[in-house]
Amino acid sequence: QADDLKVTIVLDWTPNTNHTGLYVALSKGYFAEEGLDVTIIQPQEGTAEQIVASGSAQFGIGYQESVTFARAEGIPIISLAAVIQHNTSGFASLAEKEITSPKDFENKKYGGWGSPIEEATLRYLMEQEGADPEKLQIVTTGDADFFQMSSTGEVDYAWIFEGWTGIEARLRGIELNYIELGKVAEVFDYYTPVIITSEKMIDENRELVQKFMKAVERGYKFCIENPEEAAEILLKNVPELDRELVIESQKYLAEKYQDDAEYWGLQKQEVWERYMQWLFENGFIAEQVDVTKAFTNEFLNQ
Amino acid sequence: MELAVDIVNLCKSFTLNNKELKVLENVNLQAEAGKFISIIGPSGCGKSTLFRTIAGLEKEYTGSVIVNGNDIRQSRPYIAYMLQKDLLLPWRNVRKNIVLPLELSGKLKNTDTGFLEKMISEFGLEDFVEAYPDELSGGMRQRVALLRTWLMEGSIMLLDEPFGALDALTRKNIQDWLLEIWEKHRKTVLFITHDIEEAIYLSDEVYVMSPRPGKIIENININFGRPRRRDIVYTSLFIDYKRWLMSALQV
Amino acid sequence: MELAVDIVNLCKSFTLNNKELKVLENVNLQAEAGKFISIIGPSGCGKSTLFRTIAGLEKEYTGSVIVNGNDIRQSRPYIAYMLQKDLLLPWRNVRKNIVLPLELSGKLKNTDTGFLEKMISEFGLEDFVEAYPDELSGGMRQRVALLRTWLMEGSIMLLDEPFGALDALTRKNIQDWLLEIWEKHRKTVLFITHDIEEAIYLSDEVYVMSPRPGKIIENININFGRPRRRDIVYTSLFIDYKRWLMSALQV
Amino acid sequence: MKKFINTGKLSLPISFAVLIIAWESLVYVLKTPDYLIPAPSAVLQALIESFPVLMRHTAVTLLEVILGFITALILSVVMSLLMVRIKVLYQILWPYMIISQTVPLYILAPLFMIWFGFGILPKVLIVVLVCFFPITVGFVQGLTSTEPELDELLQVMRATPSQILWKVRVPQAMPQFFSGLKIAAAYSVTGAVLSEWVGAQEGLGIFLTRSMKTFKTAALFADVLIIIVLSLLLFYIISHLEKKVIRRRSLL
Amino acid sequence: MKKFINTGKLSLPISFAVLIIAWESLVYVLKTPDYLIPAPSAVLQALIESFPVLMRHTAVTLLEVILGFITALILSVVMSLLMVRIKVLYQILWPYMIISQTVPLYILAPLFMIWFGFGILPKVLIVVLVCFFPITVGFVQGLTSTEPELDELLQVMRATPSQILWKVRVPQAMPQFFSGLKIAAAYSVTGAVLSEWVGAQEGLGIFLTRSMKTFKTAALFADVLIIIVLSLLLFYIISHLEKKVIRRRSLL
Ligand SMILES: Nc1ncnc2c1ncn2[C@@H]1O[C@H](COP(=O)(O)OP(=O)(O)OP(=O)(O)O)[C@@H](O)[C@H]1O
Ligand SMILES: Nc1ncnc2c1ncn2[C@@H]1O[C@H](COP(=O)(O)OP(=O)(O)OP(=O)(O)O)[C@@H](O)[C@H]1O
Ligand SMILES: [Mg+2]
Ligand SMILES: [Mg+2]
Repeated sequence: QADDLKVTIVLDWTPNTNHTGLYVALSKGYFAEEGLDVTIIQPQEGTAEQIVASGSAQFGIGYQESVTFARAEGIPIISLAAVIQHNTSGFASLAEKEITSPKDFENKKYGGWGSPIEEATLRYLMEQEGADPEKLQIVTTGDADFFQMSSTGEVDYAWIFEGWTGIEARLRGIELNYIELGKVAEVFDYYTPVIITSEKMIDENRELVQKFMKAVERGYKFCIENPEEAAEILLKNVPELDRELVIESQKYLAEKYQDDAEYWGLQKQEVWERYMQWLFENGFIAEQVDVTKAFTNEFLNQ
Repeated sequence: MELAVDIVNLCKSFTLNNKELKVLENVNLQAEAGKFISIIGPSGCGKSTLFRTIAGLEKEYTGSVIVNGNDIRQSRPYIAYMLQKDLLLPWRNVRKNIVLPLELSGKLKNTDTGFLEKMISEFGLEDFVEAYPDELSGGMRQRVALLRTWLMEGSIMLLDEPFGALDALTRKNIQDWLLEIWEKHRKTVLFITHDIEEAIYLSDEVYVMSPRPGKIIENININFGRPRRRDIVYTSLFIDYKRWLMSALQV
Repeated sequence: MELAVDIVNLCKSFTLNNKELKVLENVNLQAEAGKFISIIGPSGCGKSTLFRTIAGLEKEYTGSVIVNGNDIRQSRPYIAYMLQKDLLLPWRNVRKNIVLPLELSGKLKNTDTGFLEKMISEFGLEDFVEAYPDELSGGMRQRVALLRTWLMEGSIMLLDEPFGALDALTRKNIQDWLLEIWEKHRKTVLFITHDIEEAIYLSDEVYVMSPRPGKIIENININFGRPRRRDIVYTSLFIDYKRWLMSALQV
Repeated sequence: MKKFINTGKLSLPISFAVLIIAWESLVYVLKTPDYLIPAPSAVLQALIESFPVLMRHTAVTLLEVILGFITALILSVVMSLLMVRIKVLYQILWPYMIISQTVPLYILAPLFMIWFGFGILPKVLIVVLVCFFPITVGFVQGLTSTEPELDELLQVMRATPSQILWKVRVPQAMPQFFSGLKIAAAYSVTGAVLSEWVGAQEGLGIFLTRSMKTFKTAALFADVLIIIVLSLLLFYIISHLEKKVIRRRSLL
Repeated sequence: MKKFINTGKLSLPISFAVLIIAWESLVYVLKTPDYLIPAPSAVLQALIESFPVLMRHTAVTLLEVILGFITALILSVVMSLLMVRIKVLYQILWPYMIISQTVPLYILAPLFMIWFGFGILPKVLIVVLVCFFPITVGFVQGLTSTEPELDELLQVMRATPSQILWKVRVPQAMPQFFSGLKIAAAYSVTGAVLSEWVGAQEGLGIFLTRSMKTFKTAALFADVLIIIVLSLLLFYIISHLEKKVIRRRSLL
């Protein structure tokens, strides 16, 4: 135990069911078996990429989008695995608003965190459905939560994760209409979240990455097979979370982690390429990114 | 005759290091309206405390203090009080310090302050109206404080060593000024001084206080006519008064 | 003889409202070591400014000020200076205010402060060693400041109206105390007062200053022996001195 | 007089009780959903339920606060004294001290993590960063806005500049020093909570984000309640100290 | 004397230049990647490139700062005066004022948005919230820690309590009032930047998050640079005003 290698992984957000595999690997001793002493850190949102790139933490949780941005800025990070095979985020609205397709976005108020990507995404979706993107209305709501936002009546729909906010709505008995992003436009079926590390780690510590990913993979496989027990493990590690939400979310995600992929974590080049192109065409990145360097499946399916 | 200040059995103590310090003990003082009364007594005997009590600054005492017929416990008296420290407001220049009482009573605008210029130059402050207190000498500060006191409302003046920092000449001039305006307006003046001759020269009555706890141990009438002339100081009556007071003070 | 203070052609002005205010003009003063010298002059003539300059608090002047053979521009003189304001530290009690000079020179521990208790009770402050300045009367504050000055280092004492707030009796006692210790230690004393008799009684020499801008207009030697007795005030020589000085001051 | 003081002391509990009752009733009457504003009773329940967990987090945050506050105090006092003594130091350092306050913490958070790791150090440093500025501003202002008279008196006594500083300026600066301390006290706990952004495993800040992101509004309020109580405690400790240190009739 | 002042005034530019050069060289020598710490030259370049965009954002933030600061100033002054006059008000309000500072802003920000909409109002309110506390603490402390002598003098003159307040207490409170103002000035811009979290379309805070999310570190530093400059500007305006208002030999 004493000479276990110290490893730190920084999360992207509050610990949630996206991270259960990590906690399972920790609690079940999978990391220990690999000789790793892992600490899970919850940092400020949106800082994981920088921290991993700097080497302060060896691993982190990111998104395909942020990895692409990072690489466009020359930040040498690499995605090691897609935690969830398909994008489970989408646009939710209270049922009474009757927003069932991007067509209905016309003259409805979208509440977002103010990123230009949101606007481009929404316009793309509306155009694709033949709606008038000029009738898009956006209010910036920052970090406010979906339920509070909707209750003000100032916002009609917002971008949420089905496996979290969607589940919470179900638990509260709030009826939602939900438009799954990946389903309405293939280009948006990107990987979110992903596990990241730095190029330097792969170059200099390949073995460590291998060991780490092996344990992580076991963790997620366990989640897939035993969602309820996995949920308990997460709750034991993070007791602050809402019990019901975690259990229900875990059940929901059990099928989503691997989904239709050959094995858990697999990332396809076309998915990376597609979204990178879209970002490029919409002017979010100045140059095209070599996506083959942005991800690797090398450490999966061990 | 009407009493401007009527003090009966006034007792006053402070708490000092959790012990009681008796400062005034059964002080009785009756000041007729329009009189000029001096109070002399050893340092620390309670003279300033007496004035502070009359002015309503000390609330905890026994006995009664009646000013112009009203108990000061009931209503704060109208009194022009010059405290022992000059207490000029450091952020105000001389003129603004002087007119403060008018400003407070809202009469600054209605009062013709032309006469002020005259008084300021009588007090030798004509070059200093725009100066700030920290640019004045000790005696000049005292003169400013006296002028300010003169502008306070009230038919009673309490002056706590108003000339302590003045040289002989200035002092004489201001004594004469004081007598002159006093004779014109006939306010009641209570006057603390350490200068026995000054007390005799100015007053109708002199009270002598004992060392702490302060009691009135002597009270003499000064029988010189008004307006007074400087040369009374050479009369044998004056010298008798002086001897008498000095012996009362055990000098 | 050795000069303790040697002032030659001292001129000093202030800027007041952007105008030059001449305060000292060609002041010459030679104080022999061990002498007791009084300075009298009208209020505002520059006496305190003169002391401040000697003590090194005013830097901008012309002429020269030599203290114990050293130009004060070169080295800050060792001087025991009692300023006109008492300037007690309000957060320190009486004892701590008094011993401040010892504390600063690091001698508090080595000095036997037993004698202090005696002096404190001679000054009538025995019940107030633990009291804070705001619990003292005006005269008591002055006595505390004088005691503190006595503990300052230096063979020269500058006393700026040290007895201004004291009654006749206390004043006499403290004058006598001052003469006694002065005769024992033979420090050079420069003494500002408004009391002409006090100046004559205490001094070897009296300087008279003119109104602002202050010049030395008179300088007389007082030819009474030492130790002095109170009754010299009744001598005709004393009265002559007094007349002389009063006429110099135009009183 | 006595009576007045009593009603004075009571006015806070009374106003507080009124507030709580009004809040509870409003939530009942308006049927405000829990996730918008939980009723005080719900908060209390959450507090009781999560008490052991909350206490664990509180211990962590409190440690950060105490270490940070004390470090800031020492640092501020030393820096203030140095800056007042050495003018050039003041001229050089002052702008950087202001700058240190103007850089948003969420920019600093990742940098701190990279520089100082994930231990308690970066958190304590953030508390220091938050607290030292008000203390220093207050103290420096206090040390430099005194009347020159007492300075002069000590000069006459041939006091060294540092004696003048210690014997005259410092005592006179106490009211302003304490107003800086009070501001710092009010900020310190929030500072520690924020600091947990720089990557933490435990602490009230972690509990806070977690409750927020799992929509447990009542638990979130319970957490905020603890933050408030800690802050008030610190604030009143400082106020109490102030009364001990400054011998002066209080005007309030 | 003259010479000393000159080197004093120069010490800051010199230290600043040294810092910048050292930073630039270090980045060169250590080959620190841009995304960790960009070189000053890179920041300058980003500043120039994004200048028009940055200026648009700056205008928005500046408006929030100015409105918020002025509102806070007025509010603080009024509240302080009221609390000093009416003791019960002090006893009731003071704890809530402290509480208002201890609730983390990122809890309040979303609530503010829900309560006050998405316009400039919630942002200005956050700036107010950040600024009013230091001003009030300083002012109240200043108003209540004066020597009673001058109060008594005015009592003798039969001044009303509010005259005593205005003619004696307020002038005496100026040094402490200004130390509060300075602290508030240092915080105000950061406060506005934070406030833009509650959902804004424009502002330095928005630019900041966008640069951060897209890892444009040089642009992010350029943004921070503007924040610093604005804060310093405000701080020095206050310091300058202070010198005008307080007639006193400065000891620094
Ligand atoms: N606030 C206070 N607390 C405690 N003791 C006090 C207070 N104010 C005054 N005293 C004490 O009361 C006594 C009388 O003081 P007071 O100022 O009335 O003397 P005084 O006669 O005016 O003396 P002086 O001629 O020296 O001015 C003194 O012993 C003083 O120490
Ligand atoms: N800092 C200053 N700025 C401007 N003028 C000043 C300053 N200090 C003193 N003065 C002026 O210098 C003159 C002399 O003042 P000083 O205090 O020396 O008088 P003094 O002889 O001690 O008078 P007193 O007997 O009244 O104490 C006064 O007119 C005063 O206004
Ligand atoms: Mg007195
Ligand atoms: Mg003088």
